[in-house]
Amino acid sequence: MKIGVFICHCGENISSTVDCPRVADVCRGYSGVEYSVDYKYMCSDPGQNLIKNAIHKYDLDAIVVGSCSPHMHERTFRNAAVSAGINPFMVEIANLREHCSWVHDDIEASSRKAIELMRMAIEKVKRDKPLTKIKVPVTKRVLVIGGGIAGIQAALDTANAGYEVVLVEKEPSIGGHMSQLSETFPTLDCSQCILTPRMVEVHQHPKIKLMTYSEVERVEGFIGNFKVTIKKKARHINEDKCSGCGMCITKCPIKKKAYNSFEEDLAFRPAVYVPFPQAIPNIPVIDETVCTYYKTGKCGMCLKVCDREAIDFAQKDTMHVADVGAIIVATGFKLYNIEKKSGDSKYKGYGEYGYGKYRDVIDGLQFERIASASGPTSGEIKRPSDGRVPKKIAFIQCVGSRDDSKGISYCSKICCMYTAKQAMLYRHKVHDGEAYIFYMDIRAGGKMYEEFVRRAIEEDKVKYIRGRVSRIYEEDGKYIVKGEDTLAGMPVEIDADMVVLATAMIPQDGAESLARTIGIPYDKYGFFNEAHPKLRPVESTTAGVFLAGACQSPKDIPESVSMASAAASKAIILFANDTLEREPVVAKVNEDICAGCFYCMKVCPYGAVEVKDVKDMNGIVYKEVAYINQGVCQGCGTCTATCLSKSIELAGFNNEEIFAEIAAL
Amino acid sequence: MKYGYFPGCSLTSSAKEYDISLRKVIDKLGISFDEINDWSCCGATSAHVTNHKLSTALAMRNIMLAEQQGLDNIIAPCAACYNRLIISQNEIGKHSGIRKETEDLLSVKFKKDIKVFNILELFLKSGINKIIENRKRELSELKAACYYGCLLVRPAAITKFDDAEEPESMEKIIEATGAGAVDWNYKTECCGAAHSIARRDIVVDLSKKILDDAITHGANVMVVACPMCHTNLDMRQRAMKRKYPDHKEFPVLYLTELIGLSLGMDEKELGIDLHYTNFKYADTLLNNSAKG
Amino acid sequence: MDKQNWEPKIAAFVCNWCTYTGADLAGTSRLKYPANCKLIRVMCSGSIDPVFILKAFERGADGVLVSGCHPNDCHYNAGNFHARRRWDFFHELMDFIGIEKGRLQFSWISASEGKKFADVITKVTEDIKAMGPFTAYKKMNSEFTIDFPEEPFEILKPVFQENSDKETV
Amino acid sequence: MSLCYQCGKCSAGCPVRYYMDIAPNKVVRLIQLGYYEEALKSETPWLCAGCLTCSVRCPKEFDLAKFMDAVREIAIEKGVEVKQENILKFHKAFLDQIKNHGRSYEVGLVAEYKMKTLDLFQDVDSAPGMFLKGKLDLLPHNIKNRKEIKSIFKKTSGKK
Repeated sequence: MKIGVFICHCGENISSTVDCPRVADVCRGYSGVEYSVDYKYMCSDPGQNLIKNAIHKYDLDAIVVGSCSPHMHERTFRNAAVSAGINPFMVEIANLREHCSWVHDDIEASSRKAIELMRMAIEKVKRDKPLTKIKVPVTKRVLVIGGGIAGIQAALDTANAGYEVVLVEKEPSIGGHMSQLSETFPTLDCSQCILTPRMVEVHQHPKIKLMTYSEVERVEGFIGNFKVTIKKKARHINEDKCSGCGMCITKCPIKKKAYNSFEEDLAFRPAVYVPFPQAIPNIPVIDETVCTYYKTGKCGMCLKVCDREAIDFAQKDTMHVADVGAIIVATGFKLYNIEKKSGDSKYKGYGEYGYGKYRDVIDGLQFERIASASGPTSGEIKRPSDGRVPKKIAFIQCVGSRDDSKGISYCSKICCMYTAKQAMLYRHKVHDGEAYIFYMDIRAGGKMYEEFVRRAIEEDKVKYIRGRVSRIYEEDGKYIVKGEDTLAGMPVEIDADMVVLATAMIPQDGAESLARTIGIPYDKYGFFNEAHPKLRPVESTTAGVFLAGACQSPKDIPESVSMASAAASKAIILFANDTLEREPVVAKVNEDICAGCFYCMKVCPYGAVEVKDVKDMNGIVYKEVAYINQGVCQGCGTCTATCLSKSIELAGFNNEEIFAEIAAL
Repeated sequence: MKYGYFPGCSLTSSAKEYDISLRKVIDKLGISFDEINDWSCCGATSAHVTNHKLSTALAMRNIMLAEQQGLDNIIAPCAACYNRLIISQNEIGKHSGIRKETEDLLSVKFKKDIKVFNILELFLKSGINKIIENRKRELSELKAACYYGCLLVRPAAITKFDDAEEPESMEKIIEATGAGAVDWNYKTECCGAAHSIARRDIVVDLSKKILDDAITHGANVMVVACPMCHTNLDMRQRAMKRKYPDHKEFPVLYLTELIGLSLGMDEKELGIDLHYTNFKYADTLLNNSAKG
Repeated sequence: MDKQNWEPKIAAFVCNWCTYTGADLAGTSRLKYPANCKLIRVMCSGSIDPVFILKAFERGADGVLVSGCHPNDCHYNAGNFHARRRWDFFHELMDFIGIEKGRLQFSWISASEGKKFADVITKVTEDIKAMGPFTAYKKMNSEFTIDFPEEPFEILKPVFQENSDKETV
Repeated sequence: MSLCYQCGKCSAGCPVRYYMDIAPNKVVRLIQLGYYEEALKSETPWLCAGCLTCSVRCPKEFDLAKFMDAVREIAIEKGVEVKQENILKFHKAFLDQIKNHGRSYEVGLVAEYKMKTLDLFQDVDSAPGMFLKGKLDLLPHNIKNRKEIKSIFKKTSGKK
């Protein structure tokens, strides 16, 4: 092997403390080094030409450049090598600037260290092997999980770019939490009014395949090549036949057995129902758990009244497989509730607020329903317990959020704003009503947000009290809210008619199991982790899986929508190529010596390790070995260190290469 | 099952009836006690508010005695003693420095992990069924407000037996006696406890609030498991009456007295006559002939 | 060997994403630290095999530093957790192997902690200096050891002859 | 100390809050900011009944009740004038009983407390009642090993 050594002075950055000519001289003496030279600016065009010419002239197989950090110019020198006909992975960089000349003063010591660093790189390059980038094909179809505003936005953006979308929603209708809101801050737009057109667009879009009442069961494959299994739960209504006339719903005799979860349990729904009038698709679902037919085999009222014969009691869950190239996860959030939790829950309830036993102590979403014109009270603010109009409401912020003792340390971000909005709506609707807000800090960062909060205080006379509430008692149909005004240093007791708790946003049910299904990491709360908190906020660490909305952390609507569009464009960028190129730094198993212990499978953060059968000449399986899917492997090398038989090697960083570096220390 | 017994100072004096009724009741239920020999005061509030080391040492002295006596567990019927013992135990368990300091003070090494139980745990563990079996008297007229006070269930992380805000264990025991329990607000609110003498005004106000809430929620008797709570809620009703003239006397019983009644014992036997307030249902109850 | 002028040789195994970049930052910040430590870059601290460390001692290192991303900051999600578990275990075995525990040190250094990197290197170098040269393990593998002449540099020979290249794994 | 983010939940739930001069959370704040003297002089720590309501409800799991114990202990050590002196006198009287007898001796306690505070007429309505009901022993119950108790007192005082 013929190696070329190139020492860069980097102007004087390196040469001021490293004797570059001496380093080049010493390297020239090492075995395998065919050519060694130092130059003022190796990264400049003349410098690169120097390298290219040397490669040609001395017929070099590999080069070592002593220069700045590989994070700076590794790519530059690799490109130079490629244009001179050398494999880019036959290039090693010794970091003589950041790790040597800049950090040591003594010329002798840094020159010696530079020589040693060069020696290590030379020994490594001798063992380097040419590698080629990995190419994988791309299926240009995206799976969007979750049909809230983030999922809707992501689906529409991708579909409008001309790619097919499969949109999976676990509820009978898309719309998510946004469809439950009354009005949105800071503009007080009617939430339904701005959302419904988007929902209809999704429904009618030729590129979007909408699967409601469905859940993702299994995800296999890797970026560009996912195979997804989706379970479509039985609606017991034939979707092709149903016209959405709603006759079955009107005639269903079961009226008060099941709570309406869209109305946050403030109302009942029949056994056959659509969650809300604007539901997309407008096809009902029969709830087996309450329907009389499933209990006694009788009734069948819906069957009789349906003139399209769409009722199908025998319908079963079905499985569907979709091939997609990218996945956008937009599963959203749910609200923490204050009820007493079972032993294994991550969170604790609020005994001091009654563990949910007080009927007029409600959460923010319940208030949204009460304030919503389409809600159970038709938009009139009334108490759930007796229907009276509350004359005094206490709003309490940070319930659950920022409360380590309950298990949630983070700020839920949107509560300050929606509480201000709710207090404002209440003051607009009940003119003689008093609104008190107990808060710790007001976090109103956002366009027109701070102004909005000030408006609540200045124009709508909402009274803000800085302090957490310690206890809520019921007394004569009123709720005694015990707080402290920490600004005045005075205890405060409010006898409220209703209390609204701004409870924390937590990940949607099943977020963690979905994350395991897809193979993406999540934090201790169950929020999905982004690949980089600053620079890759919408990508998960698993290639080809993107995140949108509150499933990643608490977010308001504009943020969710921006994130959704960003995730969609990430998918579209991916689809701009027919094949994908990946760095070849991946792990590979030597099947001859693999013992099949599969420890690697346990430690692999990406699920890249599979079981592979090894067959003999007769096609009979005689052992199982680990197989690393090169499309999935990200090249961390954890498996290589874990492997007991030392049969896994990470390309570009294999044991032989590292040992050589060590030996040359 | 045999239990070690740490009565605490109050049960030998101001809360004699608690001791009397407890001994009677457990005797009837076939539980036996082994009193810690030469036990001393747990240090109570006065020690821990002024001298942390002293308070731990005083409490641990009794645990040390129990260990020397070969006991595995201790029943501390007084909520304050229970709290001091369990917190001190937790302290020395958590901080090796305090452990060493206390061990040096008492010239002893703590080896055994002696479990300290409060009175509720005692009945929950080995009483409920026996109470039901031995029930002699109909108590369904009673609507009890179970008052836990502050120290019985706190801190929940250390006591580890009931919820600190909405406890339910005393209600379970009350239901076993056949009496009813009301849901009310001040189950775990503080009565002022240690300020009973030095700041009686505070205690009177706080205790009044507690009694009023019980009355508003339809209770006709209050049940407590702490001698200090009892002193404040029972004895201080006179002072209460002076400060709030419209205050009506409200009976406050020890949990053990109520159990005793259900087991057919009479008022005197249980020491109910030692209270400052009259238990007005006593007559009707006592005349109410035994049920089985 | 002249004890007075003896300078320890230290190998540092660092991950590409956090510590290596942190070391770059120390450089761009012009922080100064002793020149005894040489970095061996791997992709993730999770891929650092204990054998690497043993090899380093065998090949003349007087001390070894292992450093990766902080817990939860791993570029690969969990590699550093595996690393940590492995090191805890390996550290326990050090005495048994016959290497003083202090010769192997761990730290988490993020890409933004240039100062910490410089501090850690300085401290590790001082610690190892105080412990003196490490010779015990080297002797056992004398047939593999190639002594490089310390001075003068001009007569430095190539590291290996090509034919003695093959490592036994 | 730095755990406290001054939400005020402790003060909000404190049963004796209305009797205090400054809110419990403010005592923490004063100490956070280094105003030790102001904190030690406050009545608040002395009025704290040690009911632990604040500690169990604290969202940051800061044990305020224990913190108040510590503030009191430091106040005694530094000889800061205690505004709620009756409360301190009561505690001292109580501890004296234990020191001498090993257990609380209520007659002695009340007598000593009254001597200390010269508040002779409080409780006259209840004490005779207690005596009549046989609840007050006129003679103290002395435990056997009083020596040990005395030595505990001796060793724990003074030092530090």
